[in-house]
Amino acid sequence: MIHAAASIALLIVSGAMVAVFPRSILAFLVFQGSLVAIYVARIPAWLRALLLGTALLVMMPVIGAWNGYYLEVATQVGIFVALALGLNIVVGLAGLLDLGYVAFFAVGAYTWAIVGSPHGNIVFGGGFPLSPWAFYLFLVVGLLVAAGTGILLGLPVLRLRGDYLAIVTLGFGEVIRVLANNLDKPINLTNGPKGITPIGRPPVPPFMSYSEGFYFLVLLIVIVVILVNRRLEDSHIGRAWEAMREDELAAQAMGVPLVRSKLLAFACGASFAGVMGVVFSAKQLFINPESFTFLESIGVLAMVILGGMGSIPGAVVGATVVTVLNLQVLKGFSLWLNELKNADVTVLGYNLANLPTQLEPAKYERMVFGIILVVMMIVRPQGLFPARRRQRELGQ
Amino acid sequence: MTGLFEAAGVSKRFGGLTALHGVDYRLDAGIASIIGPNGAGKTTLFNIFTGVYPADEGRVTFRGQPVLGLRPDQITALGVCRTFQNIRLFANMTAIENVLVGMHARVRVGLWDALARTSRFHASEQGSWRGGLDLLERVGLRPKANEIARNLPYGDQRRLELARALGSQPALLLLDEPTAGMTQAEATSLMALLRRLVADLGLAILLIEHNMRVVMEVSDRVTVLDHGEKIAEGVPREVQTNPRVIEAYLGRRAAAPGGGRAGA
Amino acid sequence: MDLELLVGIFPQVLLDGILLGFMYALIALGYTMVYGVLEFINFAHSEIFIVGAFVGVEILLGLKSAGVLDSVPWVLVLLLILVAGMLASGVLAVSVERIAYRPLRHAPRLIPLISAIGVSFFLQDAIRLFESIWRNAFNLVYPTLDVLNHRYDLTATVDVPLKSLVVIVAALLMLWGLWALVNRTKIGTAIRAVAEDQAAASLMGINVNRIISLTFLIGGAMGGAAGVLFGVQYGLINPYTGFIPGLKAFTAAVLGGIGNIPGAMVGGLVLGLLEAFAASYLSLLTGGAFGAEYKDIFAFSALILILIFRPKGLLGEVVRERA
Amino acid sequence: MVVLALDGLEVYYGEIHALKRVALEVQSGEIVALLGNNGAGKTTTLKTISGLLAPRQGTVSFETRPLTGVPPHEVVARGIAHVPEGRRIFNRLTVRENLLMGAYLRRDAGIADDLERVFALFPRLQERITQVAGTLSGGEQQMLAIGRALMARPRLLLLDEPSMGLAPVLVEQIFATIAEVNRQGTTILLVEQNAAMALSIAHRGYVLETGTVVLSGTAAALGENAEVRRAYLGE
Repeated sequence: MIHAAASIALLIVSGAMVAVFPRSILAFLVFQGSLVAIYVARIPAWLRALLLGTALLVMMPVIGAWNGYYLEVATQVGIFVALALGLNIVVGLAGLLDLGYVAFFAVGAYTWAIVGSPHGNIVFGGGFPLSPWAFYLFLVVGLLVAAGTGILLGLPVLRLRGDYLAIVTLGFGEVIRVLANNLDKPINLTNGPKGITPIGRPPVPPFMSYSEGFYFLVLLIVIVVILVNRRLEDSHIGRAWEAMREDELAAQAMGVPLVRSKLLAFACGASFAGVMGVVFSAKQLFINPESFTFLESIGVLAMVILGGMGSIPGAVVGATVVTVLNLQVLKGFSLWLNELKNADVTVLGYNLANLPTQLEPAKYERMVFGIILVVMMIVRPQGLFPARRRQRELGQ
Repeated sequence: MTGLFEAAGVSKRFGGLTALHGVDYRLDAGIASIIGPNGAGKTTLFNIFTGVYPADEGRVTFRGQPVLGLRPDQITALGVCRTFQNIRLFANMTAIENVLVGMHARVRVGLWDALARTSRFHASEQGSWRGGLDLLERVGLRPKANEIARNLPYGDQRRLELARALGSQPALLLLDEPTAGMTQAEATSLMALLRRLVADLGLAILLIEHNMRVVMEVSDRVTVLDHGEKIAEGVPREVQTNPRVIEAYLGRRAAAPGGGRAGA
Repeated sequence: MDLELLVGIFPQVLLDGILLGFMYALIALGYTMVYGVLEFINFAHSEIFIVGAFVGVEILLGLKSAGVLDSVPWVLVLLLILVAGMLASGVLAVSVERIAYRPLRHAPRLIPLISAIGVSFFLQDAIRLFESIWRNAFNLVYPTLDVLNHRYDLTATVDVPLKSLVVIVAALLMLWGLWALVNRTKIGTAIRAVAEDQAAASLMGINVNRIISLTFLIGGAMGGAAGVLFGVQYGLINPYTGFIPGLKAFTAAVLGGIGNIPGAMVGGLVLGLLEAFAASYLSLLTGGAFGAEYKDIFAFSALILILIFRPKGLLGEVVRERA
Repeated sequence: MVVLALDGLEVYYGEIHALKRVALEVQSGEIVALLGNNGAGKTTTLKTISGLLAPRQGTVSFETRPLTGVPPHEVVARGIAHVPEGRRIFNRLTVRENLLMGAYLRRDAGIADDLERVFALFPRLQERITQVAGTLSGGEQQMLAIGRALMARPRLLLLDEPSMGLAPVLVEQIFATIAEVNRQGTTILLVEQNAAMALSIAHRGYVLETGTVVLSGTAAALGENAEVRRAYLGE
């Protein structure tokens, strides 16, 4: 009862905070935090669904109308949640360490970028960009292309043992990036480092802005992805993955076809990334190889690890925390530091204006990731929300 | 007529080491044992029978169908399942989940059923859970269905591994040192369970075992391997008195009537 | 296609490939030593390697600004930066193991690997932060030692600079020394014993933690030496430079058979040659359609192919696995 | 004289309570057998003595000095050698290298003599001195494991399941050698599944059940105990 009241109060207060201070990053962080708090609070399932539904379906768009940047953040969080959930299948459930996951995201993104922009004319002749409506079809195409890429890569490499697989997938991620960077000749498929723009946006319902449209689209995809994750996890397929993760030889001896099960995990993970790639390219209007570096792969991995490997709520929270950290905390800290510099503030006799621009916190994303990864591994390797064993009993 | 399980001329080398040299084997029904010192090639033979290693030479058939070249999961699907010398449970899964994984080869629903939660899927899951709990009941672990395998006592782990292997509904069960680490009393009760399984389910069982008392009591037939070669085969009494077996393996004392156990 | 040109550049490309190969081999030793003992990919080795390069460049820049760089004999300078680089990288490697890996010794395999990735990222930005404060720049250029750039003519068209010879000789010496240490000494036998079974080794009276620290020290020092030589050879470094050579060197170690010292050399040479030839010939052979940038793709494709056909690498032993 | 004394040992594996108030003593020159089924705590007891496991409570003392919390490599230096379960020889090292690792801490000149002593006990090892240990047969590996431990010139030898996986014919040989090693002056604490064999060479024994000592006495008395006969000797 106390929890229920506290949850409702928390949501109202944090919502009000954002309403009163629409430019305060802190207020928005509190709002985001309250969603996590509601998720873990000991309240009835219907109340949780109601509160989260209200927050995500009603409050968030309203907040977005006040400050578009927050809607942007929420959409980015959604994209990374879907990516983290995809990688969670591969790493968390099936135990295959994929260090090149962002490659599938890139494949999806380029799939739509090429046909959804005038660049398609260079590749295929005339007729491009395709009608914006084709975007919705290409969500499926992106899924299939990414899944196919996953299977193509998986077929030769999934026989390798764990840490070799990690390095090979890392190499594959680099290969995809190198290809994206260099496939402007002999045929100009990717336009090289210059990237592709403008990429077509999908039509949205007339009463919505583009950013609202993307927000709801991403939310919808995230819900589907969570559903798929849960249904796979709680089935013979999920059990086979877990068994493989525990002991490959024993799993195989019990009748689990290793390569096929691994391929399935790989393809599932890849397909989520592919779909989100399509969304990402349409949302950004512009993509180039810089969006698909090793750092991004590790970023998504950090989300899964931080949340707890194999745990769906973990992946959601991990993705939220890391994205918010990158988009808001580090950037916010940089902005704040800049304001101090411009105001000629001195700390311990040191004039901050003398601080080299190279020391902007936003440039030290890797350091923050690095510390998070190491500290998490040592202090809490199971993550913030570790996967709980399902206790289940079936009547005779 | 072809037997249930037949091997002919099976050879295996590891680098320069010959682990198996032209071994023939045949099993039709009941409980058979393979004995021999460590390094004689017993576990290697199991690994070849279950597809873990490829053989260098020879052929192996199950119900007349060639087995060599198949993957372990395919062989399990045919109806041959095994346990391991050093228990290999899925340590962080519950007892019932371990058994459910054992039933994987018998699940007839696919990805789509799982995603769409079709009625076929629900029926299949229910059937699996019921069957899994029955198997746990059979080995006496029903009350521990939801315990994490890693936390079970040693003897329970051995029995859980047996239940997991039974999950694939095998016609032939290969057990690698099932009584290792058990006291004589525990071993005797496990053998009674195996006898019941043969009677109830019509299974054939092939054991690798070091406990001579168990072997001699429970086996219909005993095969002795030494240095990768079969040196004797027959009913327990014949093998026990075979001079070559006494020389290479049993020793005078163990071969004497009511002789002691060998090893663990 | 110009056949004469293709043949003409062959010796030079071969030389470049060998040079690159030895560079990879030296870095690969760090991966191979640690993997051999702990079965663990020390992902941060690429940064441990580049720290050696930074220590080298800092000393050279320091000597230069003190105006003594040209008055000290080049052999001494080279020895100084090599030793300093080895020391720094070795100590760094030992500290990294102590802080970020040792607490995870008994965790599942993925856990320390992820920690290592974290260390790698942390070190990249830590170097950047340090150099940004210290020099207000993190892209540094090795001051040239003129003697090292002296070129010896091998034939009319092929010449070799002294610095390349230094790299090759140093690499061969270190590879031999390490091989002898591991295979011919008591401490080396202890390293191999720990590699095989830590608990059993401790029952022999071997201090396992000390042996593991020693392994990181040696591997790190080799990496530091490689870093210094890398700087001397190629000149330009930044905190992120180490990543790709590190990755390639790991690839080389796996190609040769990880855990195996001659394997690191063979793998390094194979990869170095493959890359050198891909870089020079690919563009020529395809009429410019595919450029030298594709050499990385060759490296990783080679890795995948070799692992498929020889999962233990070229010189890797096939260890009998007990089921 | 008591050389080894355990008192009130409490050992946990994670949450599993493996040893409960275990107390036992080994006198100089004895062979003491530890009997019990798997999971009873026999191996755990040996691992706690040699420092591979740390007790949560209780003490271990060796030759009147406390041994609790001493790491394994220092336990060896104190004069205790442990032949672990499953032999754990170094498969990729040669027989000679294995034996020399046994003498890792020694700096004295007697190493060559001790090699000869091991070869006198196990002539087979001398024949295979340059062979890689992984290629030895099971029996030879057990000989190597015991020989390797003797190279430390221990005053107390801990033996864990020396008969495991060996042919009955070899088990007799190995046990004869163990008795011989004891006659030459090494005190032995022996863990063994094969209770009949163990009691045949031991002076005294302890029976462990689920982490607790439930019985102790001379080998002869234990061999006649009805409970021991039923559970461990299979009668």
